[in-house]
Amino acid sequence: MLLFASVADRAGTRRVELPYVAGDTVASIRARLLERFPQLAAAVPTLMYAINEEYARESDPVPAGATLAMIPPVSGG
Amino acid sequence: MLLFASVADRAGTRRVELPYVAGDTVASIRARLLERFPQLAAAVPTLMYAINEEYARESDPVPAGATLAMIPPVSGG
Amino acid sequence: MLIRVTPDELDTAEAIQAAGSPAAGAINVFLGVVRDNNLGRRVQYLEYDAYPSMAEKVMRELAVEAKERFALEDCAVLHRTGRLEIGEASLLIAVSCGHRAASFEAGHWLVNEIKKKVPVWKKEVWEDGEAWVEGPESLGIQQAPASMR
Amino acid sequence: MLIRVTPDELDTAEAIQAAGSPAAGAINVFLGVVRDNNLGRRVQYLEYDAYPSMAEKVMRELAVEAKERFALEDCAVLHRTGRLEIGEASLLIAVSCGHRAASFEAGHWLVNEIKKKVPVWKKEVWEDGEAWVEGPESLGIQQAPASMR
Repeated sequence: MLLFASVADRAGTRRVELPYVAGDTVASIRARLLERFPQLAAAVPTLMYAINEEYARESDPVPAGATLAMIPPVSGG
Repeated sequence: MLLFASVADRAGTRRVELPYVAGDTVASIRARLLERFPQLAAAVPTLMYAINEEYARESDPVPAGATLAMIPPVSGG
Repeated sequence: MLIRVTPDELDTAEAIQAAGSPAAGAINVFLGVVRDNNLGRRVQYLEYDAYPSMAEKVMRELAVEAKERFALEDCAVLHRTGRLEIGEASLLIAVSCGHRAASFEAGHWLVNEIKKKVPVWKKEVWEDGEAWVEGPESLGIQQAPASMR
Repeated sequence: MLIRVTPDELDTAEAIQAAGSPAAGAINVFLGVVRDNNLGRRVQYLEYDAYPSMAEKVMRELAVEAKERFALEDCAVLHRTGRLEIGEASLLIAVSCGHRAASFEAGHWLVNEIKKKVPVWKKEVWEDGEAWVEGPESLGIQQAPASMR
């Protein structure tokens, strides 16, 4: 799983390896992430998600081998 | 007097020396120009004028030594 | 503020540099470039005539007005004269300001005003003739094909 | 079409070249540049983070949509990452089209969409602290002054 910007800073890492199992969704994997990094809980309400570089919903299934990314509110430009 | 673009082409020159006298206006000097270059008559309805690089009206007086310019519809950019 | 009428190629980097400012968050650059067609005719090249000293004066007045009206940090307005080939820039405007929306508005306003007020004229040259464009969108006064003159 | 997320300085001439076309009469270029202040605070420099592969994907999708929507001839969208000093360009957009009005509209639409959708983040660094900007105009999550960490 990829973390960026403020979320990466709070977690102290930009990359987390979490095994995905059949039936996992963005939300279920996020729950496991928060067990390891409870300090990310405050960021959850503003997060968006991407599966394989495509914006995704919390309820979307995450296929095995997919790249999941936590996307804080963007501020490019 | 300065001529540009289509007006200069029709007159065959970009610069005409015409003596200005006290009381001369843009219109009176233009009348003398047309005596020398009757082929410019067709352009008159679309012309604008400048006295010393400032847009001017037909009725404006032209001071001695001033530079008068005939300005066809502009098409820069 | 950089204002120039010149027969030389317009330098975008120079204009951006001139228009820049530490307080600027947005720079908008507009290039008017020579298109290979106009109103359905193939254009070979353009020839620009100008009243350079007055053109610079009017460009400066418009730049000053734009700076005031859109709270610009700075701006640059350059117009080229002489023969221009397809793809070359005839007009170059660069404006800088704090935020992006005003940079787009200022650039657009400046092009429109320049096209209305600055004493510059373009002649279109086609394969079979040429014409001065009179007014921003007209086909101009058609002249006889070059081959017949 | 040129799409790129890069730590290197953005090259305006390259973008204009890439966006150009013989049928283009107007090229609009937008530069987002690092401003020395934001919401009343002095900014020393910015640090941009990105999800580069996804950012390029989203930028390309937006460029394709802009090309269609505004009948662009071509366009270029580049975003820089890493540390950027005051006056340096973080975002560079160049669009070309037949006429000027659409070039301004397309450029403006693209900046707005990019700021909403492209996974890129800026951190503002001040004399006495720093913050990730979350969302386009927010002050971000304030962190303790650097001297206290």
